[in-house]
Amino acid sequence: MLDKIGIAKRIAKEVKDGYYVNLGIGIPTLVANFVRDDIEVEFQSENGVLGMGPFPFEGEEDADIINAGKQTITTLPGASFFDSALSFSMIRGQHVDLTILGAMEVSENGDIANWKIPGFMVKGMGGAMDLVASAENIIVAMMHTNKKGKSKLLKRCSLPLTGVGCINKIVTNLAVIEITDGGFKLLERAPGISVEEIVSSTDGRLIIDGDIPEMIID
Amino acid sequence: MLDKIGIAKRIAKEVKDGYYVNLGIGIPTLVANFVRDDIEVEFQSENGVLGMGPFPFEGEEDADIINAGKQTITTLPGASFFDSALSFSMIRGQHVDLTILGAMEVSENGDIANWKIPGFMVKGMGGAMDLVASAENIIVAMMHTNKKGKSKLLKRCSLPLTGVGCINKIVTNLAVIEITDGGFKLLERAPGISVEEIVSSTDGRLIIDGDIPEMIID
Amino acid sequence: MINKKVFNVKDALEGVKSGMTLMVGGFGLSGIPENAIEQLVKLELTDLICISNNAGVDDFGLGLLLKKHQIKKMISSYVGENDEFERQMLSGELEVDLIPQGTLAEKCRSAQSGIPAFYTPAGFGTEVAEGKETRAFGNKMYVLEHAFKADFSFVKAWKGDEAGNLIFKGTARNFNPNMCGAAKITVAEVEEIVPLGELDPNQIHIPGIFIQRIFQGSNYEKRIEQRTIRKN
Amino acid sequence: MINKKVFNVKDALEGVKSGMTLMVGGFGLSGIPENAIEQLVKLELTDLICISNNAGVDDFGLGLLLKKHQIKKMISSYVGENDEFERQMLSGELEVDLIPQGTLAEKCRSAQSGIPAFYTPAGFGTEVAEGKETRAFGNKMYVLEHAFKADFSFVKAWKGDEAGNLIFKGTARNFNPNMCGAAKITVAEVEEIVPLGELDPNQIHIPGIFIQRIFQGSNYEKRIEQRTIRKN
Repeated sequence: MLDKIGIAKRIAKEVKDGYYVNLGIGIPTLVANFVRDDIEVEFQSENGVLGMGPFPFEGEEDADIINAGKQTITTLPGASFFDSALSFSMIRGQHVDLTILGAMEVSENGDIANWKIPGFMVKGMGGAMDLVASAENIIVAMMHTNKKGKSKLLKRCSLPLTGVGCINKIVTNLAVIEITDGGFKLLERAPGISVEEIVSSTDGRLIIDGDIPEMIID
Repeated sequence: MLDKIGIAKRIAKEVKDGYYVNLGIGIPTLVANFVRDDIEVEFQSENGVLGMGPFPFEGEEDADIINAGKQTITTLPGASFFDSALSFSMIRGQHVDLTILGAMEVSENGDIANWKIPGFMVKGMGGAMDLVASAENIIVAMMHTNKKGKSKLLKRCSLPLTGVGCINKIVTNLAVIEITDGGFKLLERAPGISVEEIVSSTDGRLIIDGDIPEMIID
Repeated sequence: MINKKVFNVKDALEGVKSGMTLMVGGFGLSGIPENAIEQLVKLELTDLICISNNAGVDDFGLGLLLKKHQIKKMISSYVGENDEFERQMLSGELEVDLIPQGTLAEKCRSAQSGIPAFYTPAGFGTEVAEGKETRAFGNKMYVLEHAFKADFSFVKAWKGDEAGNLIFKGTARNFNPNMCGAAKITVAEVEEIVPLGELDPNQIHIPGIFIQRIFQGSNYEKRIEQRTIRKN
Repeated sequence: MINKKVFNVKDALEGVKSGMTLMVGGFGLSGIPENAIEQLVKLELTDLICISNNAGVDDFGLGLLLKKHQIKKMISSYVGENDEFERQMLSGELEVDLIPQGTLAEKCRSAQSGIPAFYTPAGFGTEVAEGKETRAFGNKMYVLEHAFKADFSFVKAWKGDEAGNLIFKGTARNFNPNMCGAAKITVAEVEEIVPLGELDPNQIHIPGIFIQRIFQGSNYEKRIEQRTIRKN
């Protein structure tokens, strides 16, 4: 079974040379740490920066240079700042190659719910609805089941949706899954996890085609 | 009767302190020369400059600094350059206070035709349709009659329209006219021009209310 | 040059009244118009409708107005980080209209640009699109969204001049440029008003035509919400 | 940093084919992609559809393509200043679609921004609105306009870096930034490619994400269309 770091490491392998990538808050943010350093990738943050670098050293924090998680950041050579409208021109205009974000539920047809639990305080969708409605390549990073042990991979989402039919791939602590016309297609098992365990943790239709390899994570 | 310079001088009196002004090609361009120098005005050109100054001195022309008439220009302190989308944000968003442009015909309900004569080469509308559809304060600068002596102030325009119900005021070689709900309202006569001469040169409904003063031009 | 300079925040906020709709720049606490917000608190205006991506924290930013119950309705994309906000929202004292961040930015930009409405894919098939027109272009579905209408925009820039020209710094830019000219009156506060002609005309982010009033702010706290650092 | 640099105009135009729809930056002859246009002539491509505010003059700019009958259709706001253009248009050899300048700019910007359609007041009640949807918002009428779809955008900037970041100079900026990312592939030519990191991140007009290829152009003529001067 993977921990959050493991999920981030596995997703990092999906990041290809030349990609502009938008990372959501949580596990997705960790992905940046594990991208191969022999490829060129630029990270976009929807509050208005392209070419984000690592966190600043102490004393070098600048209140005017933050990411969408409101964290202080640095920029790399070739970075740029821009306004919110242009930032979402990048996102809606499909100039961002890969979007990685967390989810509370994903359905077998690629719907995602990640912004609202009725009856609880709703913080808002931020840029998530723009991202999922626009991006052509979206990977969800999440635990396979919720804290009560219930599957987060469902036939239909029960929570209010963030976007419809938009998710391409899911990486959980148990598996790598692709969304296909027929439903969730199991691509890889987490180290030490059996197909049966994945089946029993998945509520939506799971397609198991031939031998399912174990993930390779460095 | 006014010449083109006279029309420009009269229109210059309509330019008020604090106005952002867009000037069309032809007579409107001349208006800039006659604006009182004790008021502050900024000229916008739709190709992407605010704060235009006079033409450059010989040897100081810059191919990268032109106005919408493709003429080399200079800029004044406080000027700015911007892209075409933002330029028309200024225009469509009604941030420009006064638009002055030429016309081939104006109708008594404020329609304007100034871009196309069927059967002749059509050069295009440039920014004129955006300007007239958006501006709240538009003054037309033109001769009262065309080269054949026919009135350009009509009940209905005969040429393809540039915009509908948008013109506020017309300054011609003969008169200053306001567009009202009832039609053309005669405000001023050009020096030496009688009301009768204006009546005989105007085809649309002309409202003559009381004594019509002669224009005062410095 | 048309002079937009006013000499203090009091003059800058002349005419702001209870019940008005206000745009307020900033993302989180970055690039917020600190001086204008402080003055809104002082003026004790109430029933405000605020269009702002976030709602500040309990003791800073728009949280200062929330604490005094001055805001009737927030129009935002993300409103976490604020206990008093949560309390007022759950008790029904505060109306909240949550809209996608890109749609929020584009509704500002449309108001600035004289575009009454546009189509966006964001929110299609979700409760955000409920009651809104939807439509296919090509084989994708979109939602019709309308430009905002607001009385005042309060924005914060880094530098500006008397003509109202603005430049922003880093990600403190965010929604600020898109809110300029998007309300009837735009008030810009800047860290420094520089002499006319000092800003390169080629490098101005927002030309002065979008700004009605500009003033040099003071005592900027520029609080950092999530101070994250790496080890040496 | 994702490197967008190509080393010559030939590589920059790889994949451009006859019959394609091309966006071409510039206003009049100012800010036109001179090198790309010259290469399009050399490639002898035909049946091109060109989206460009103007059509050049007889012996410069897009006029060079017109002379060789390479353009099937022009989508522009103003096409005077070109005798060959006039001849081809009147003879029916050349299709011309005239649209208001602000609408042209916004159709580019919409393509760049993933906005499939928007409403504008420009052209309402005129033949430009014929066959288009119109609609009232408030008490004003608007026309529905769609984003452009294009295969290549050719833009000209002043300076750029290998990451594709661009800055423009003066009014040579015009349509160029709005066309970046508005086609499947955007090719930027610049007067100077500067070392990475030399451009201030705060002062970049167009971030490299909108650009697929950048090259340093050569032999810029930058012809002045109307040389107007004042007397000393």
